[in-house]
Formats: sequence, structure tokens, C-alpha cells
Amino acid sequence: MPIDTVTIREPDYGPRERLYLRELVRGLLITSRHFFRNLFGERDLNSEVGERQGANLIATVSYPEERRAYPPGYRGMHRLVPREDGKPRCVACYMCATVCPAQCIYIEAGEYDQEGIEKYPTRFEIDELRCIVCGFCVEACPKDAIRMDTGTHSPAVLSRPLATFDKEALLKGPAVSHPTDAITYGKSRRGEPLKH
Amino acid sequence: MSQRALDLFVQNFGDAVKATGSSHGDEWARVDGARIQAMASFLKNDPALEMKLLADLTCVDYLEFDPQKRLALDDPERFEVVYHFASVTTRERLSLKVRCGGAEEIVVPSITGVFRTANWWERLVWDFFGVRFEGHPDLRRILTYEEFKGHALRKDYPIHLRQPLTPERRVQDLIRGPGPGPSSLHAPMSQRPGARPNVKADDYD
Amino acid sequence: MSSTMSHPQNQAMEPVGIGAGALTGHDVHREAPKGPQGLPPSNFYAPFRPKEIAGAVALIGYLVVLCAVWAAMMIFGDWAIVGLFRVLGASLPAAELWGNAIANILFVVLAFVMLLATLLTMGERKWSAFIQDRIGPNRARLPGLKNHAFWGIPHILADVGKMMTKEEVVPAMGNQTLFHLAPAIAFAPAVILFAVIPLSPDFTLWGEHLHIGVAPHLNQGLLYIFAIASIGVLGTSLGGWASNNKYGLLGAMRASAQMISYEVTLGLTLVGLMLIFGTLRLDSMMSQQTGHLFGFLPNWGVFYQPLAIVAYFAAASAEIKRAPFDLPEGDSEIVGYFIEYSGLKFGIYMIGEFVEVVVFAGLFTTLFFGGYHLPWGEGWLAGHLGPTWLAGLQVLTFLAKTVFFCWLSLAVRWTYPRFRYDQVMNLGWKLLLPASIANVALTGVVILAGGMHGAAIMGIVELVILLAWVVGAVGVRRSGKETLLPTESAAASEHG
Amino acid sequence: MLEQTMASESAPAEQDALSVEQELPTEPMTINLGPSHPATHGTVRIVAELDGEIIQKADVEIGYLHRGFEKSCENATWAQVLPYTDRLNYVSPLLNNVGWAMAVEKLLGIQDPERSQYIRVIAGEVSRMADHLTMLGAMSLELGGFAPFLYGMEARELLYDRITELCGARVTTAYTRIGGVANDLPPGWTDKLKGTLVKVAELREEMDKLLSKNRIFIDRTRGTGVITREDALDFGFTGPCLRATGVDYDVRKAHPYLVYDRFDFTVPLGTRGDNYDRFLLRVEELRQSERIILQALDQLPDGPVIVDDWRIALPPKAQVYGSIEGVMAHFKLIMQGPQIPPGEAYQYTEGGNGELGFYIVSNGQGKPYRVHVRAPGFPLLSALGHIVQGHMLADLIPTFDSINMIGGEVEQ
Repeated sequence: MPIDTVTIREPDYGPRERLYLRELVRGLLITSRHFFRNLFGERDLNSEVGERQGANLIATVSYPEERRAYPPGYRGMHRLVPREDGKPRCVACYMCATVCPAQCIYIEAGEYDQEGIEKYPTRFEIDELRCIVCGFCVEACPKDAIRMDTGTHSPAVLSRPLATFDKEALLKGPAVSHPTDAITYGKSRRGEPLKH
Repeated sequence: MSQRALDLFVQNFGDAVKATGSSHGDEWARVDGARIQAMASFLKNDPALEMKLLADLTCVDYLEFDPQKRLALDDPERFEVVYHFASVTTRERLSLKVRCGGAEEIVVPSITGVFRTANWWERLVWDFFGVRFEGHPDLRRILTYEEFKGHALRKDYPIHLRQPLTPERRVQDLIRGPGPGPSSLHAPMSQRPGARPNVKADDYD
Repeated sequence: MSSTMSHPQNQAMEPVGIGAGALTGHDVHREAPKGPQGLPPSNFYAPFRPKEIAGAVALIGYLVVLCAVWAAMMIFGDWAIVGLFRVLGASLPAAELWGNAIANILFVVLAFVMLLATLLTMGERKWSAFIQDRIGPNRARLPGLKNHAFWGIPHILADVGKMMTKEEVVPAMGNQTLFHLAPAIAFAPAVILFAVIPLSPDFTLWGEHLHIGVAPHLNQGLLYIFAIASIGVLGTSLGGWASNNKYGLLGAMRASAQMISYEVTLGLTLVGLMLIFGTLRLDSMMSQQTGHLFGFLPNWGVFYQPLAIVAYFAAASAEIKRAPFDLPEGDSEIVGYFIEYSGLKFGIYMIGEFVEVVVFAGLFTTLFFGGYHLPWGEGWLAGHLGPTWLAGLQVLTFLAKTVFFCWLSLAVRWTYPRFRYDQVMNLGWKLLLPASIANVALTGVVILAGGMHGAAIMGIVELVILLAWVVGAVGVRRSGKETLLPTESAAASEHG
Repeated sequence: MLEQTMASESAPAEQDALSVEQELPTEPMTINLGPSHPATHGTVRIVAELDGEIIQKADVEIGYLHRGFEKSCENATWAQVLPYTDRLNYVSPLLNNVGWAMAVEKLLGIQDPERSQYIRVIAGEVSRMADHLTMLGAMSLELGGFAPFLYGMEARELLYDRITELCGARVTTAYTRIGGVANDLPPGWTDKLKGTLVKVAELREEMDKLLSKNRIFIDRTRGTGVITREDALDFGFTGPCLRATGVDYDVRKAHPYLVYDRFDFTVPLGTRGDNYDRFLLRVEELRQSERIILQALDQLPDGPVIVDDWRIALPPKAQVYGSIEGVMAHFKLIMQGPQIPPGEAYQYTEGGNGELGFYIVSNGQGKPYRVHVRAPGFPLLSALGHIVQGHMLADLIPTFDSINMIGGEVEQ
């Protein structure tokens, strides 16, 4: 069963190459081209390296002063998404804790007395050292209550317990509400129609 | 897909074949382990098959396969060694399976003499399942260390089991060296500060 | 609908609602991140502040004062010394050269060689970064000048501080005496090699006959270089052997074999030059490299001995363990003969290597590229500037040429892969050595037949052939486009 | 002609060395490379017996990076295994993701949607390019050429940027799902990828120019690390290392999976099976991968990227937020994992270095009963001792690089 193949043809390797000099000069020209373009060229600070214009070819950045923006959808540090009233959207359903391959999420549930929702997390802790940043918790959440869109990493810490972030530390960022919140947040009890 | 290869194989080793089948398009045959060397040799050298590539060799522990019925630890059919043969010319593939088990040492003949790649795969299976391959030239553990107790991929190996610490091995080859310099001729090297206690003084002084 | 939902702000924030067409959950976090991102206001390229300008001025002033001390020492040094000896009641032979000599030892070695070598440690990192599309070291800052990286130069101070404060590990089973001695044995020859290289011609300043260079008038100049350079191998091989490390031992073996082998080529490549100039004195060679060939080409060694240059470059690189010949270090195979060294001893090995680079570049400049001579316009300048100012200009010329060859050596280092042990031997004994012997023979015959003029013609013919060889090769073909040749699969499977 | 000159150069030198050694027998020196050594990427220990610089015997020991992948998989649901596969070949994790998802799909007997197949091909080929670029760069680095290494890394980082935009992470991608992929291509991604490929091609040609005709490099690689075709098959070689010996075996062509049969690409073959062939072959495979990606981007169909079967794939978020059926399916999938029918399957795909096989056994539960990964690097590494025997210590380094063993997958 023949398949579409080609044999690699060796590059020419004659007396010129065998006497070193030609290829050495060629190599030196390539590296010197890089050297002089980088030495004299103006640096373009466009964070998209591939789209940089100009003679300068430098691909790295001076990190703390210049930072490259993470793309949308980058899986950064977790956050608990707040509701409009500032409380977490989380209803302590344990989905994220269950799906987590690293078992880094710990939840304790409590009950609301007044509100339409039954449950909320009294404790919600993520051990960022155990986290393998797979994003499964975000995918598993049925309430859009946990996200990884902070655009930051989990920070460096001086001791292991400090890497465990609790509910207060995780609850940040803009509030989010969905039209379907009415169902689970019990709006229907006030007589408004359910929306499926 | 590779029914032809399976038929050819069954023609030659019909008496040693216990069952054949096809799972998701891949043909397999469950065979008698005692003749596995001959079978591998046949698959490799038969001009109609030319299965020169041993793609994979692994083992499955069927101890808890049926959730309702756990096998006995010394069940003779507990382990299944699976060989995947492939041909790079006819593009056919064939799996052979050998059931093994028992109370004593679990032994399967080694096919290292036929396929040299089986050397490490068999070491891997020995390391994690404790299946001993008879005739293997160098059956050592491969991923775990020599002092490791038990075989980690057996179903009765607890997932949270911790292995005991093992003492450091003695290094014999440390004793070579240029010897003491002129400034310290008066002191044997083993007694100088910084000398290693695990080296015998007589060896180099 | 709740009141919260109708709030315009909240609607803007709402990322995904019903009917967004989402099939999986992952696009929930497709929303643009709101965290602190993008480019923060950077002070990285900020303009200088007055305080920093003051600091820079102070730095430059310091350097100026240093130069002034140098000049003063050269000029007034022997007055002071002679005066000192008068006070002590003794007389001094050749008194007028003592101040010059001491100033030269201090400043040529410390201010020229060591300074250049120290800068090269950073130059290697920075230049290699530019070759490899990186920024390179830029973190260390001078006190008071926190906003400017100064092209990484403050890293030198940081490096020195690190080297000096690091723990020094001494292998227990090694030979302690030799272990401590070896870096010095490797370092010392490298430094004193520079002694015979003249940095300027003799000139007169305020009645004093001066020159820059420790002992450029040495009769045995080139022999001195061969003699001293061959000592360096001792430090290397002793260091590797005394550490009682197998990697170190392998590195020492490679180093000694390679360095001793290339001594021969190194010597033979220069024999042609000796024949042409008829001297071993470097200052005499220097003074012969003035004027022009055929009216326009500088009368440099390169135009007499182009073949020798190539061989010499390779042999010298092997001798100082640089570039493609760095297999005694071979950092990815055996870690090197200095594997057990740490702290300042390692630092000495390292700076020794850079000193060797400077010396090598200086020698290359001196022997083949006219040393301190400007290529053109020297006579005109001498008429207008006077010999003293011309000497200053010539020192700068020498510096520029040396720096260029340092750069070349470093660029070569960061471009090519490394040889293998036996290939280095093959290259040395089977290619470079016969080539240099042939070069000697050819040069001798040509000089007998045609004198200097014939040698120049021979050199230029060689050079043209070499250049045609290289230029004709560069840029004509693109290797990427030609590597494929479609064939039938049957034909392809015949090989094997 | 080339081979003759090479033979005439290298053979007598070795023979001379050997004859001298026979006259002066010396004690061999045992040298221990690794597990922490600059040339052993990953952590491999090679105990070599040296006679001078010639390796008489090399014993390769692995296991320093063993993390219990197979045992971990037996204690995770089918879906949860996916992030573990990222950690197998950590240079081209997307290929592992694809391999794993396809293995489970084979057991399920389903096909993922066409668009998802195309995305898998694109993502996989981008990953393969990253893998090859890493190997080319590392080989150059360990031969002492630092500049080509960083050009390769630069190109790889550009590809990783695209992967980051696609998957949300550079290396820990966790991108595929059983029955599809996690999310569709981000808007504008295809154009960016095309731009990136142009830049990558530039850097690739620069690496190629710096190395492939340079005599130093040729001397170091040609004729070293040779393995014959018979030995290569005997040692279970697959992928570029097998093709370098001239065997036209590529899983993408021999057993076309996904939509590989719709693309026009060729499989480069070597002739001698040495390090130089492996190098050139990977350079050529980079070009072929680029061709595949460009074709796939052109043919990319519209449609869903994951199967619409709530027993296998999570329901759309809108359904989860808004309907009780969606929530129930979601809960059931998360809590129990997808229920895979009992059976066993061996799925093989073309990984970065050869045939990446997943042998999985299901007993009908939500967790795999047995997962075995056939790491392509494992047979390659097992042959290393055989290949380098009788060669010089310095040849061990390019050989070790060119077989491109990745510690994560070999040591599981």
C-alpha cells in the first residue's frame, strides 16, 4: 500500500562546504544581520510579537515594566462571580469540587433564611498550589459562578497556607447576571413569569 | 480490517487459539501463553504477514472488572498480557492476548528474543504487574526502584500506599582520585575535613 | 423582569445570555478580561532626571580623572621615581623609562586588558542576546540611576559581587593544593601575554620619549607569545585533574590534547609573517605596516597572508578554547574542566577566558590588521595633528580594531555548533597543519623570487580567490527550497 | 559519494583508536550522565562505560519523572483524565488530547462533528510543529549552536501564543472533549495563525540555513546515531525516527484518522537513519505540517464543534442555565462521568515522535478500568544504548536529542 512519500534530498555538500569557510561566513551573516538589526533598530512594543513592524527583531519583553496582555479566554486565577448585590452567585452545588481533577476546591454549604435561593457557600476555598488550571470548574458550574478571567496568575506566596484562597479573597470582579437567574433566585415567588 | 491476518494466524496456530474477535475494528486472538514466542516469530517472519512492528505490549489486571464479582487474588485468569502487532507494509494489525495468573509466580514466556523492543515493555509489565517473563535477559524494575514493594498497577495495590524510605546506596567508584597534595602529605585523606565517611581509608591512602 | 436586569450598566456587563448560540461552556469566559493588564506606565525608557545626570557626569568625571592620572604618571612618574631614588641616595639606570613602564604595566594590563575583558563578560551576554533576538541583561542598576539599565553594564558589578560571595566548594577527594593553584596558573599567562603588544608608536610629549605597551621592544616578541601561551594549558588540565571529577578529567584531557596540538599550527601560521617582515619584534612589524600597497590598499599583513589569517583564526580559537572549539567546556556533553569550581575561582577561569579573547584580538590586530595604524590618511593627519595627538588617535584605532575582533570571536561562538574531539584533531593535524606548512613554503619561495612585492601580489591573489569563493557562495542559493525531490514511493523504499 | 567520503573519514580513525586500545588495555571508566545533566531533557540517567571517549556500554535508566499516570487515570472519570494527558508529552499536549479523546470515542463508537475534526487537525499540527521546533532547537543547542535554538524557541512561542488564544493555556491545554473540542476557534484566529506560520517559516529557514549545510554540524550528525531499518523496526520505532531509516509508515497516511485523508501532503523519508536524516526529516515535516494547516484552514466547514449528545458532552450553557433537562444532564455528567460501554480499544494516532497509542479498557463505569499509554518515546529510548554503543561520548548527545525522547510520556 504505497503512500505519498518523498525522500529527503540532502543539501548540496561539495568541496565548498567541506572547506568550512563558505558556510561559516553564511552563518555569520545571518547572525550578524540579527545582531545589527537588534542593535540599531527601533523596538516595536506591540504585544503581538508576530505583528511587530520595524527592523528590530527582539521577541522578548522587559517583564515587569512591559507586559504582554493575555488573550481573552486565558485561564488565569479563579474568581467567584458576584451577583448584583455583591453576594456570590455560587449556590454550593459542589459541581466544581467534584469535577476538579486535582481536588483543590473545598466548599461548605449554608442556607439562606430570607432569600429565594436555598444554599450559599459558607466556605469556598481553592488551593492554588494544587490547581492544575484545566478550567473544568468553570465548565462545570451551572450558575456561571466561578470564572478564570481575572487575567492574573495566582500570586507567589511565602508559605503554603497562604496559597489557599478563601471566599472573600476570591469574590471579586464585575457582577454578572443572567436572564435565567429568575428561576433559581426565586423571582417567580414574587409573581413574575418564568422564562425558559 | 485485518481479518486476513487473523485467519492466517488461526490457520497456523488453531490449536493454541482460545478465542478470536474484533473490538472496534481491531482483530484480536486470545491464545495460549506457552507458545507466544513461536507466534510472535511467525507474525514477524511470515512473508504474508510481515508484522515487523511490535507496537505495544501491556497488561490488564481483571481483578475487579466485574463490579459484582471480584476475582480471587490467585485466579489463574486474572491478568491478561496484550500484544499489539503491526505491519508497516500491509498496514494490518493484530492483537494477541495471553491470560495468566495464579498463586505462585505468574510466568509468561518472554518474546525479547524475537522483538528487542519487548525488552523494556516486559520490564514495565513486570514492574507494575509482577508478571515474570521467562527468558528475559534483564528483568529489572524500570520506572520504580529496586526496593519498591509490590506492583503498583495491580488492582489490589492501594492508591494511597506509601513506600518506606530506603537507605542510600554505597558508591564504590568514589575512591579514585589524584590523591593528597603536597601540603597535606602528613594527613591521610580520609581523615581530612570534608572526607567522606563511606569510603574506606585503606582504599586510597 | 427584575429591576437589576434593566440597568444599562449591567446589560453591558452581561457576557452570555440565553440564545447566545453557545454550544459548550467554555465561551463563558470568552469575555475580555477585566483584570489589570496591558502596558502599565513604564519608567523604563524615561528621560534622565537631574540627579541621574549628575551621577552620570560624576562617572564620566571619574573616568577622565583616571585617564589624567595615567597620563600624569607616564609623564611625571620617572621624575618622581628618580627623585625618590635621589632622596634615598641611589642612582638608577635608564631612569627616564621607569615611570612610563610602571604606568604601562598598571594601565595596559588593568585599564585596557582587564577592563576590556570585564566588559566582554557583559558584552558576551548582551551581544549574544542581540544575535538571538533577546534583550539581554538589563536588571542591575547603579545606585542613584535606577531608571536606566546602561546596556547591562552594572551587571558586571553584580556578577563580581556574586562571584566573591558565593560559597566555594572544594572536592574532598581532589588534590587541594593544585585545585587552588590551577585557576591562577590558567589566568596568569593570559594576562602577561599582552605585554609585547604595542598600543601606540613611540612618541614625544613634553620632552619625554613615551610609548604605550609594556614591553613592545622585546626582540623575541612572537616567541614570547608562543612560550607564554603554551603555559595556559597547565592551569586547565591541572584544574580538571585536581578536582577528582570524571567530567573534569575528560575536559582536562580534551583541553590538553587540543591546546598542545594547535600550538604547532599557531606557530606555523605566523612563520610566513616572520618571513615577510623579517623580524620577531611586534613593534617592528607594526612600523612596517604603514603606507599603502599599489597606492590604495593599506600595507597590512592581511594582504600578504590571507590564508594564514584563516588558519590562525581557527588555531587561536582552539588555543583559547573558544568558538566551535570549546569542547573542553562542552557544556552539554561534559560540563567542562571547571565543573567543580565555584565562586571566585570559577570567576577567574571565566575572566581568564575573556582576557584570552582580548589578547587574541589584540594579536590579530597587531599581526594582520596594521595594529594601531589607521588605514588611510595617516600621513595627512601626522602633518596636521602632530605625532602626539596622532598617537592618541592610534591608541583609539587599536582599541576599535581589538573590540571588533572580540566581537567577531563572540559572534562566531554564538553561531556555530561545536566540534567533536576527534574532528578537532583531524582538522588540526590533517587540514590546518598541512595548509600552514604549504603557506610557509609558498611564502618563502615567493619572497625569494619576488621579494616583498611578490609576496603582496601572491597575498592579493589568494585573497581574491578566497573572497570569490565566499561571496560566490553567499546568497546565491536558498537551501530551504531545494531539499525536496519528489520521487516514487517505490524508489524511496529501495534505500535502507 | 558523500557516504564514501564520510566512511573514509570516520572509520579509520575509530579503527586506529581501537587497535591502539587493544595494545594498551586500560580500565574502562564508568561515567554517570544524569538524572540531572544539561543534555538529558527530562530526567534520564545514562550509565556509560567509557574507554577513552568511546562508549563501550550504555545503560539507560528511567523513572525519575514517574508520576503514576496510568494509576491516576483509573481513579478519575473519563473526562477528568484529559488534563493528565497534557502532562504526557508536554511539548505537544494537544496531540495527546486528541489521542485520548479519539480513544474514548472509539470505545463509544461515535464520530465527532466535522468542524471539530478539522479543528483537531489544525491544533494537532500546530502542536506537532511546536514539538519539532523544540527538538530541532534542542539538538542545535546541545551541539553548541545557541542561536538556532533560540530562533526555534521564538517560533515555538509564536505557535504557543496561538495555542493560548485557542485553549486558554500554553502547555496545559486540556482542549479536546469526548465528542469534540472545548470551544470554537476565537474570532480572527485563523488569520493570525496564517500570519504566524509565515513568521515561523522564516525562522525555520534561518535555522535550516545555519545548520543543515554547515560542515561542523554535518560532521557531528551524519553517520552518528545510525540505526538500520531492521533494527529500527525491531526496536519498535515509529514516527520520524522510523521514517528516517526509509520506512514509509505514518499513521496519518497508513491509517487515516480524523480528516487527514482530505489533505494533500507528503511523508518525507530518510535514507540512512542517522541523526542528520532525523534532523532534515523534521525540518521537512514542519513544511508539511504547514501545508496541512493551510489546507485545513481553507476547507474548514461550519457547524457544531461537539456532539449534541448530552450523555457524552456537556449541554450548552444556555440549556444548563435555563432548562431543567440541561441541568440534570449536566449534573449527571459531572458527577458520574460519561458512561462508556464495556470493552477495550487501542487507538493509535501520530504523535510528535511516532505512534501515540492509548489502550483503554472500560467495564461500563464512569471511570476507566485500565489506561495504558503507548508512548512513542519509550521504544526509542530503549534503543539508545544499542545505538550509541561503540560511538563517542560526544555522539551520545545529538543521538539523545534526535530521538527526541520526552520524559513526561516515557516515564508516565
